[in-house]
Amino acid sequence: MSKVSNHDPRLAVEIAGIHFNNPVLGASGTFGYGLEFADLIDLNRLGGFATKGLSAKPLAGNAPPRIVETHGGMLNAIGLQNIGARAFIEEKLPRLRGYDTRIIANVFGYSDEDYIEALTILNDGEGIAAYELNISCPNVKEGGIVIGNSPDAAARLTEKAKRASSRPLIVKLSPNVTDITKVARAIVGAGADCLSLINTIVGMSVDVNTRRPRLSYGTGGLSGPAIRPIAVRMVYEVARTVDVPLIGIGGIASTSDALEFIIAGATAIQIGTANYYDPTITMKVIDGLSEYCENQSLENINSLIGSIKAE
Amino acid sequence: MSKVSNHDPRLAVEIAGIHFNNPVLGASGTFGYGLEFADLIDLNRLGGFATKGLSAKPLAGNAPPRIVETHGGMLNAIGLQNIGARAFIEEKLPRLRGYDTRIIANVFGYSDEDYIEALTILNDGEGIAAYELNISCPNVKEGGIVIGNSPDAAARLTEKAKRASSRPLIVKLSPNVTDITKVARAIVGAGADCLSLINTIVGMSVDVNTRRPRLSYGTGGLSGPAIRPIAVRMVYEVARTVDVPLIGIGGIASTSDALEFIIAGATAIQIGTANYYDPTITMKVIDGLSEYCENQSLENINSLIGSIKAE
Amino acid sequence: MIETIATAESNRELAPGYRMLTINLIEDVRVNPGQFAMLKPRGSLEPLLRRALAIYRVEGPQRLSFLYQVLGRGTTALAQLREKDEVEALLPLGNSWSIETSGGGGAIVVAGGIGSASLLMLCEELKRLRVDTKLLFGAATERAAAGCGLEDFRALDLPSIVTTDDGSLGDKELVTAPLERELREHGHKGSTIYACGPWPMMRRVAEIAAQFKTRCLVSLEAPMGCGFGVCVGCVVAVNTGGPLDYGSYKRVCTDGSIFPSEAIRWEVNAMTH
Amino acid sequence: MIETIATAESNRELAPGYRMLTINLIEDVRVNPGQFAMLKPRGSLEPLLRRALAIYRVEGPQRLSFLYQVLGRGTTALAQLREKDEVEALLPLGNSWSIETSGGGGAIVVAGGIGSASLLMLCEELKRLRVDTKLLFGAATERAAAGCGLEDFRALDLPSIVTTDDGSLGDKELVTAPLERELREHGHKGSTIYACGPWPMMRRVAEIAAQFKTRCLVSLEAPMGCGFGVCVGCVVAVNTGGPLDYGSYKRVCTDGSIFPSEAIRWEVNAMTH
Ligand SMILES: Cc1cc2nc3c(=O)[nH]c(=O)nc-3n(C[C@H](O)[C@H](O)[C@H](O)COP(=O)(O)OP(=O)(O)OC[C@H]3O[C@@H](n4cnc5c(N)ncnc54)[C@H](O)[C@@H]3O)c2cc1C
Ligand SMILES: Cc1cc2nc3c(=O)[nH]c(=O)nc-3n(C[C@H](O)[C@H](O)[C@H](O)COP(=O)(O)OP(=O)(O)OC[C@H]3O[C@@H](n4cnc5c(N)ncnc54)[C@H](O)[C@@H]3O)c2cc1C
Ligand SMILES: Cc1cc2nc3c(=O)[nH]c(=O)nc-3n(C[C@H](O)[C@H](O)[C@H](O)COP(=O)(O)O)c2cc1C
Ligand SMILES: Cc1cc2nc3c(=O)[nH]c(=O)nc-3n(C[C@H](O)[C@H](O)[C@H](O)COP(=O)(O)O)c2cc1C
Ligand code: FES
Ligand code: FES
Repeated sequence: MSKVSNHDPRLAVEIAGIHFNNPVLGASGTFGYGLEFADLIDLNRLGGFATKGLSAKPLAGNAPPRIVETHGGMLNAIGLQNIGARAFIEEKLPRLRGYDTRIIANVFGYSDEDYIEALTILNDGEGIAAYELNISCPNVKEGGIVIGNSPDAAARLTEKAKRASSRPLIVKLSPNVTDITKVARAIVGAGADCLSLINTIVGMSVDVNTRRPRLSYGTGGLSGPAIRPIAVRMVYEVARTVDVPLIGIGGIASTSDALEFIIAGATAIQIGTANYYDPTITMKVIDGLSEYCENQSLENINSLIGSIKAE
Repeated sequence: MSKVSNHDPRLAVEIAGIHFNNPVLGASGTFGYGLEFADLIDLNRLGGFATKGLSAKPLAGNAPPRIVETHGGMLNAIGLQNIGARAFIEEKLPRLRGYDTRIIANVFGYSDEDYIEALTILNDGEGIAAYELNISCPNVKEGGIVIGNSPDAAARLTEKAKRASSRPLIVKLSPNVTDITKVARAIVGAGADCLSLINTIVGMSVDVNTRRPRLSYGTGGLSGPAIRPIAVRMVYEVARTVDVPLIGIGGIASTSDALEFIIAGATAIQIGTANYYDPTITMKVIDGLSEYCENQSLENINSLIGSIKAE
Repeated sequence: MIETIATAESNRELAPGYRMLTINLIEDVRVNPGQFAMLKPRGSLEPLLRRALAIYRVEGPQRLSFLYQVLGRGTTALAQLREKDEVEALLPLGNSWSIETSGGGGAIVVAGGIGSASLLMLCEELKRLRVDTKLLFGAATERAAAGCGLEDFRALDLPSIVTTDDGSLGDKELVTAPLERELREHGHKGSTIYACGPWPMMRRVAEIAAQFKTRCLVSLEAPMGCGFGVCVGCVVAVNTGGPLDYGSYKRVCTDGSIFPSEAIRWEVNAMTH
Repeated sequence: MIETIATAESNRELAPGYRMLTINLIEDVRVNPGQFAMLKPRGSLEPLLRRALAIYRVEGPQRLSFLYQVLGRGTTALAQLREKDEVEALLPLGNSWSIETSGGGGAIVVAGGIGSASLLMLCEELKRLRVDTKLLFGAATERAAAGCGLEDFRALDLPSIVTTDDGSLGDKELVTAPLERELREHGHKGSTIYACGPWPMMRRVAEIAAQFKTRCLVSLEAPMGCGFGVCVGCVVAVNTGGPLDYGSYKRVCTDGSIFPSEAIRWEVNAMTH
């Protein structure tokens, strides 16, 4: 739990006034409440992480089976099982504060009011660096439409959330849209300090023997290396559209994957699914970024952000 | 070139009055003009195939590099290089007519007029079973918007194309949309006889050494097993929305993959990228479907179509 | 729990479709009976996810073996491993069989198919503790029984009954049949049932245990994303307010894989097969 | 062209990062110098696409060898192949070196790095036809030269010049330097240059050939989707109305891989590296 850790100063980045020791973060839903990794990696070396989606009240989640592996990725329909915002503050935060890493509380609700309620609870929590609004989870039946797929609904929620929150606000974009730049513009116009993207892509897998979907929920969210090219493209598009910093997410499983997102326009990146099959991947990518800076004689990784050469 | 081939009668399907010996087709852009496979497989055993996208005039396509492999798939930005509708009729069709397989002419244009012009030329071609309108190619700069991403534009083109064409009209859907059922409904409302889905998903890959996109065009279309869960989900959604037959496409590389689409609601399937790395895959899937019918004591594959058990 | 790169020492076929993998570690581990590991060949990208395998046997402080059935993508990838190949491993994981000796009751161990892999170390421990133990060992065929390690169990010399689905070895019946007979005919008061096998078998074991009011522990399977508790993908439905005051869903990887049978809502199937 | 499952006979390392794979086929094939195959380990799913490898040598009617450098995903997968492993193969593909003997001119063969793999059979053929041949063989280092099959070329006993980037063997210069000297100093009237190597090398070879008005054939590389002409992914930009009346883009796999150097629009790079 010691906070003494040698950080490569070339890797430090800033988002909405928050200092990150490096741009490598754990993605929501794949990093638990952070503590699960305490025995596996040096949490003090990690740039930060987003918690499992927290709701105002605890949620039980969907019935199993909840995950199925696909080619180069996996589908999940966890249904946002979580301990609730209050329990997070009381049970997890005190221990997390011992680490020198930025804690992003990922927030979820079925309605605008749910989000505000969760944020209000979390405002009491000491040691949270920022909020990440999950407006794009495809695995919950209630609510009807997915807020993140509609520029208007997303902007409306962002505005309310920004008012309710005492901390910088990251909004996480849904990839399940015709034009992600439209939603991005609306959300930034409504006051978001940062956008993270992408969440999972809606998919389905069928058991051809039983003729049933392999997930009890029917459809699920596709994540992992399979979706990386789609995520890189979306980061590239959004980076050319809005002025706030971006956090790139989607299939990152190596240093070179992380660099693709940074070059395409992301200030930081989140690693999701890869944590499952390689629990120390975040450390490897941090080391890899230092090496890249060395080899390319970069004084600072910030000069890479959005440095893509494309018309 | 003999037409004598033993077809498993259980596999025969019909789409818009066209009889297919089996539901296994080669996908446009991955099956050339069909003849490239004459030495590799028995074309008489193939259900059919869609030609490389044909335009009224020949097209040169994009500069290289045009393809890049990703995890579980590939990106392409061919730019619809093709010999043109006229040359297809004159140079390819006469030889293709010798085979007992259904030829679907895939049609492409930069404007409604281009499409109509290509269709008008192709109406002269003897031996074409149907047209497949590619309204969703993401790799061409001209034209601005992608017609397939807008229900209105897609319906307008479908209506005109239906009037101009002397043959059943399949319209190929773009997956790069928020709600594929909206576009599907609009297109069916405008007179399409069948929908095929999905085309490729827009993606990007960056060379982290040169900081340039790996494709000269910048972005490209993602295909292959990586996208299969997304494609299955879309077929499932569209099958519950419209009444015309569907052709399922996206990452099919085995019998079980093909079955997922059929169970989700597709009457036939097209195999794309898998032809590149396994040129005899269509034959394997046809054999596999017969075996499945045998094992499951199915008298007819038609009873499988849309038989998914899901609420 | 350590995350490490192990080295395959051997990976031999015990019977068609069944293999034993032995790996060497670079540090000591302490393993309790019933714990498992998440494994995959180093650097292999298809499939991506590791697979859970019960630790079959501790061959030494840095040497473990696993018994597995080659079923799908993950186990096929593991089956390719040859001597000296590297293996990504996270281990040991999960809780372990808790042996109840205070009541003086004995143990009935029910192994169904490859579920046996989780039970050899338990049997060794029961023997060491001199617990009165009866082994019920069920498999599809004689060959499958060999693949499920029957010889290793026999070497322990415990009273046992073998069943096969096709009658090629032992009695032609399901392994739950002798379990029911045992409880009906011999009472086994104060005994504990330890079971691992396919879901339908364990469901039936749980029913029988309830009927005869016998303590019963089951080791469950679920498709696993991570194996260490973060994905929440491996859950089973449990009775709220039931044993150990469970909530609606529990993670097989960290809350289990071993549960009291009455905690489980058996009608909600964790696995589709 | 046959689509087949071949069997690996051996796959040995010639030098760090360079390997020779020998496969056995179940039917006879006829191969011309400069043709290639599309290969991958059977059933391997990552990467998906096969890789193009020049047919290095015909060891018998059903036995071929390939020389390759382990660079990325595809060649790493091929490097895992062991004796008796199966290989998915489509072969032989592409056109072949057309040897011009009528003019009486000689041949200058320019091999750059692993480009040598496409040239050994050509050299054998040139020798068989008694064409006056000069071999210019360039590699990064002495070890790389060994990995690129230098010994096999030396066994043909052709007049040759070796260059390395670091001077560890032969002259420390690019292989295009001796090419220029040859043409400047010895004229080589009526000769043909046959070149295979990295794009920048071939571009320079093409310039030199143009400068000295010498016939020049190059074997090109491009990322390949299929290898048999259907994906149209492997194109190079060519001069319209140029030699053979090419259009704007030609497929390396079926229109090539061998092209007259003046057909190519060298400023449009087919490969990013
Ligand atoms: C805690 C725990 C311990 C385990 N210990 C062992 C062990 O010691 N030895 C062992 O062999 N396995 C063990 N398993 C199961 C193992 O982890 C895999 O789930 C199983 O081997 C199938 O994986 P696969 O990669 O072969 O199949 P996948 O590629 O994941 O699936 C392929 C096909 O096999 C089917 N399938 C998957 N699992 C099963 C199954 N269990 N029965 C029937 N069909 C199935 C799937 O439906 C699918 O159609 C354990 C699982 C858990 C959770
Ligand atoms: C007709 C033809 C014949 C060929 N014959 C041979 C042969 O006989 N022997 C042989 O070794 N190769 C040969 N190649 C090249 C081979 O097909 C592969 O393209 C090459 O080995 C790289 O594939 P990979 O899977 O290792 O790398 P990939 O995984 O495809 O790429 C991984 C990394 O390597 C880089 N890379 C890819 N290709 C090269 C390259 N050529 N030089 C430098 N970096 C590269 C990529 O940019 C990427 O960063 C031939 C290619 C063609 C088209
Ligand atoms: C099992 C699982 C659970 C997830 N739960 C959440 C969540 O609670 N909140 C959220 O914003 N994103 C959630 N995600 C999405 C990830 O944070 C990430 O956006 C997505 O998986 C893409 O990244 P990856 O390909 O690296 O996994 C979840 C993803 C997975 C695989
Ligand atoms: C190289 C390439 C070229 C393609 N060209 C066309 C085309 O001309 N017209 C079209 O409608 N679809 C085209 N497609 C899309 C395929 O027909 C198919 O819809 C898509 O690749 C998804 O299927 P798959 O995953 O099986 O490849 C092309 C795909 C690839 C990979
Ligand atoms: S496998 Fe991930 S929580 Fe159990
Ligand atoms: S590699 Fe597909 S056309 Fe050449």
